[in-house]
Amino acid sequence: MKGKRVFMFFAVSLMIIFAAGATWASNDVIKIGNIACLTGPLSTYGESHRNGVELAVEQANMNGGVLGKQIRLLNEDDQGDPVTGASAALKLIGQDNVLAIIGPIPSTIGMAVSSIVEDAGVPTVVTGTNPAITPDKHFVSRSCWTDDFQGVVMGRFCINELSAKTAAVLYDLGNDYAKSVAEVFIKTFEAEGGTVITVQTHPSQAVDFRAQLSIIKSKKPDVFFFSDFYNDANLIARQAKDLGIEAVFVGSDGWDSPELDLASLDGAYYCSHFSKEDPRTETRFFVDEYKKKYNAEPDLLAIMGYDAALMVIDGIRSAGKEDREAVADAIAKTNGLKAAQGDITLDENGDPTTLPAAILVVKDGKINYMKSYQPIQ
Amino acid sequence: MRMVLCHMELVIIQLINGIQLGAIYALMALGYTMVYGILKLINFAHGDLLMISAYVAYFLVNLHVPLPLAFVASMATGALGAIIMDKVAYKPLRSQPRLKALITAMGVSLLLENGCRALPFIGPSFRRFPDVINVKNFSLTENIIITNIQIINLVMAISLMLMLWFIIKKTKLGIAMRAVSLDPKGAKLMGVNVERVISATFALGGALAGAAGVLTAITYPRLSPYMGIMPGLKAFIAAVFGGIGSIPGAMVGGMLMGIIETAATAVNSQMAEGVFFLLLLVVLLIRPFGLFGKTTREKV
Amino acid sequence: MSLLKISDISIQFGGLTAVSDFSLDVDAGEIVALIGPNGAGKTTVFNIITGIYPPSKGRVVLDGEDLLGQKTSWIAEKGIARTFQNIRLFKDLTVFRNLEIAFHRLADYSSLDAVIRNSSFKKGEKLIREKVFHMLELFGLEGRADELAGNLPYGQQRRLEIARALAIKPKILLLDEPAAGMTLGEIHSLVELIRFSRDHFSLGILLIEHQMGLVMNLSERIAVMNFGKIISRGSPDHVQSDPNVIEAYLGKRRSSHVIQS
Amino acid sequence: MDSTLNYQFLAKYKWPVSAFILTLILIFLDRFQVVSPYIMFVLMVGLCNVILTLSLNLITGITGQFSLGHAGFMAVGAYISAYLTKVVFHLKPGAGFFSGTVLFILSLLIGALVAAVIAYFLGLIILRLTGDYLCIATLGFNQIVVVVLNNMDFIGGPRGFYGIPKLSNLWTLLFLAWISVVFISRYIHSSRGRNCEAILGDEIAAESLGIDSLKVKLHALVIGCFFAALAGGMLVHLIQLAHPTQYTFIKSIEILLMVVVGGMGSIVGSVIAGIGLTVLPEILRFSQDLRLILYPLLLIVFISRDPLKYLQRRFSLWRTRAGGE
Repeated sequence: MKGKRVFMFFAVSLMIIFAAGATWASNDVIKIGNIACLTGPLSTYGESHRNGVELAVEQANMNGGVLGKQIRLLNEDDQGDPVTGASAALKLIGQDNVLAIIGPIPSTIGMAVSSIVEDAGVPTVVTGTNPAITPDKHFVSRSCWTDDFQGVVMGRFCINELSAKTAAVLYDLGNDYAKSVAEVFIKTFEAEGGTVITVQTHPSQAVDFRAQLSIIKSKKPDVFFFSDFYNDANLIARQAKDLGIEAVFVGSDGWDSPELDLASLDGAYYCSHFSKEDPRTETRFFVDEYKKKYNAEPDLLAIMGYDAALMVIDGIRSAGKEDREAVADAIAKTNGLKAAQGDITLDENGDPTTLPAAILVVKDGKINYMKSYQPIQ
Repeated sequence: MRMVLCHMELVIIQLINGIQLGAIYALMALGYTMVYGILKLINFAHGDLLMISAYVAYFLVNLHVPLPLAFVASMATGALGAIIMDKVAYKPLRSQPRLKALITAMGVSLLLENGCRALPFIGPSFRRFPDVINVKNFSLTENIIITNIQIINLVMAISLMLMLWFIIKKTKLGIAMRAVSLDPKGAKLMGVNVERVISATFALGGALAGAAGVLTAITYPRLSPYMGIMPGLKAFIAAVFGGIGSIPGAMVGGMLMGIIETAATAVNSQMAEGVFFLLLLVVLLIRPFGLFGKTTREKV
Repeated sequence: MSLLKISDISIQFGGLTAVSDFSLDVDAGEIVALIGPNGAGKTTVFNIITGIYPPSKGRVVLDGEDLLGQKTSWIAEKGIARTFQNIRLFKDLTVFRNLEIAFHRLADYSSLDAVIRNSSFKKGEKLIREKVFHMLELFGLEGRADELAGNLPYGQQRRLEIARALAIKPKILLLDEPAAGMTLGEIHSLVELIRFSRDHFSLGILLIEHQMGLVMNLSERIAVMNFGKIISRGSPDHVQSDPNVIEAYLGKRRSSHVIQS
Repeated sequence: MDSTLNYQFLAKYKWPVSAFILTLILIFLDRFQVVSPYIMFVLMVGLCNVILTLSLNLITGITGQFSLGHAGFMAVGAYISAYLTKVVFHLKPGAGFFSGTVLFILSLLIGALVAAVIAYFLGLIILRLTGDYLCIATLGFNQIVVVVLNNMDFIGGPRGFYGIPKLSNLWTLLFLAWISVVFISRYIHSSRGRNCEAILGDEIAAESLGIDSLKVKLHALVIGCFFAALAGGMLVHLIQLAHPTQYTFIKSIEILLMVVVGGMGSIVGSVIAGIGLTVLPEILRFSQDLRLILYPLLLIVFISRDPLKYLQRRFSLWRTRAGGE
């Protein structure tokens, strides 16, 4: 009978699915999951993030691990897609039975994953800067400051340090990060007495910004703020320069990358989570070790991933047992943790409120540290 | 003292921006339109030829090959890539329903993008195309500035289009191409080697895509495996706009698309993309066969 | 007043006049043939009647109802069925399914009925099935029900196409070269079939055909077209001896009684 | 004699019976946590994909109208139902039958209805186009939806719409998936479905038989989009967020891939491909690059070589178009 065959087909395929998903337990290691966009358009971020996390785990393991056990890191790819990210989180929790999770990076995936881990009760440290991820979530914290903070910092910086009166803003319409930073910047800039004369947007993956830039040029602003990721920022800066825009270029932490086009961005300011010239011992140690291991300059995702791993390891250590609840409590109580970006103390949302923002300036083909902004209380 | 730009100047600036953008769209649109004219196939993977050629130029320039040579090599790569694409993916489907070929084209497109992504020497990261041309600005008035790159773009695009025009109008190959696009069976009966003409068409379209790839890389020096998608999609729309299958249509359509996109962005950058696609719908409904396309009736 | 009344229709394709001032009447129970050299505009007339091309002027009236400017499907529903020069069966579907589709109007149930499978759905489907079987029997296709239409031999494909057209219960049937490519034996049974259809369904039939034997044998009236115009009309005998017709077929110089079969 | 009766009973009700057994197995697995929540999650996404595949199959596989805008309709259903459950009804998971499930399904239906209305008016305009032109027009529609979503700040804009209650559970998903399968397959196996086949086969011939092709295409589009929106709504209440980037034409191509692999016009194929192509990437998690290449390769191979032809011929039910109830 044909129906029977089809039914058998179903039954067999279901069995295969379950067999593929069989779980096995192993008790001699502590498993930590790491979700990052290892493929897809943001994969460079994902790779830096993974490198940072792996560095921290490796260091911890060399020093004897935690609770007498070695840490095993399980990397999962979210492809920059929230659904894939969600299923990655569920796999790590349900299948691999991890003790804690690090990542993901983009806030869209952060939002998807954070509600899953909150339901499942798995401590998670994200490395996304969207403010909306952590509130009301006991198990979710983060290892970096938020977009709200850097928007305020850059807004004030333009008014106070650059004595700007007028600003033009350009951001990626399809990029929530760029949009939320730009909005906070606009709000701060106007609150501090400046005028934003024009706000332009561009679609994701655009390469030609001349139409928007020509308008901005015609308005002659003092500063030109564009909160795009470095790859867009490179193109924007280049075209803005070609068009002869005279304003000072200002940007956000999305610029922070070894790939930044320093020639086009000469004289531009942006903020980041750390400076490679920072004299703090922890920062120096991280930068040196990273260079040694990967033979590359660390970027902000590397340091955020590194610090997230430090937070998790520290949490497990102070919890003293392999219990998700206890680890989450311990991470939430993180206070004065000596991390690479600075001393991390978490607030009631699970956001580090003690990390400073470093303002960097591009000058003569080099990125120079200018000053740090301490958190505004 | 700060000079405020007058409106006229802004319009001229935006027009220049639009034409520059349109030149690349036009080069790409020609490839779509030529293949469509002959095979009635929308080659979705055409945009990825741009990407591959741009990478070829990138590697050659990094090996200190002079740019003109790299340009030619990229065009050759585009042509070769197009021929291989046709032979491997589309040829087995010639006698099958067109829908199948269209879906295959989408598959080829994804395969090329993801394949390049997976190749260790290309990889997922963005690459910066080296500055091989020193940017020079020419001021027409105080505010209207044209760069030498814009001029190169326009000159290259127009001369390539003229060359194509010559090939199609004056050479034997061109006559054969027009014959096949009018009536493939008839052309075959008249002794035209249809498969060769198809290959030549793919090659010509691919070469133009290769040229567009290098021009894109020079103008927007950012390479990624996915860089072909958006220009591909927009050029494709430009081809439809001009009347898919019509060569002058593709040229005019490409230019118009560039200008329209720039204008829409200048008026309201938030909704520009929506306007762009809305316009596409409107054009399709008012003139389903585009500006220069011929209405064809199905023989009943 | 005749059943189908075509008066003064004209159509141009890009400046070329394909049909001009064409008029023809077809009555119930009558077989009218439309003949003429290739490219005379015969099929175009069919396409105008069935609403595929809009004529630039003229009127087409069926049973007092104006057909002009209406959709093909509406015209078909009003009672004009047709076959096509290059057979247009649903080739990838079975013979049975081809006819089932043609009887779609008997399915007077709603989509919701179809989904909940209520009695009105079952009744409709049963009726259709019965009608299809009946039709298959009438046309001698009952053994072929489950075969794909595209796999049938040529003659049977023509047969099926006529059966399919008749399934919509037309008042007028337009046959476009039904005998093309048929063997003599097949043509013979086709003639039977067309007569039978006319009598059984009391149809008016308008027929385009090049097979003069068939045309002379079947039709009561003949209209001859050349260059989009009717050049002669009347009984088979009249048309056969009309010098205009001979000229149209053979050119000016030669003339002899060639139009015989 | 008794055994013959049983056999006949089984033969007649093989689909309801096998579905019932399958449902029981799934619910048993879920209830007693035999498999991890991860596998359950993947299966539930698979169920949504089954509906998406089926609904596109009605439009593309059965009626032959090539749509690249399916993800756009999915987005309409997703955003509207999510807005209703989150902002209007303030639903919380586990809030009881009426305040939970009924209102949830109501929200889904409203979203789907809006999508159907949009499909109706869009179809009125664009279904006059054929083939490639229709494909472009639907693609354009899809991108317009994405642009509009990006510009609507009250539903998150480019940030995405967060905090959607997790209301999709195995029960509701199975229930709705089952209804969709029954609805679409029964629709196909009626005169309506045959009319669709006629349009696919030869539009002019169909018209000449009195089938109003625009109406038939419109019906197929409206029903297909209704279910696409339903699936979008269910998916969004499973992953708890909606984001414009999830609904670009790339997603439409993904659904099309499932239709092609399952077999154009095949219901059983849609079910198998919908679940299979959701599970496959999860199995291939260990190799990310391989998966990205494998997917388009599958598409190309399936479209040109049709490797499942053998299977489809053996399991005559697979190619339901020619099959029958």
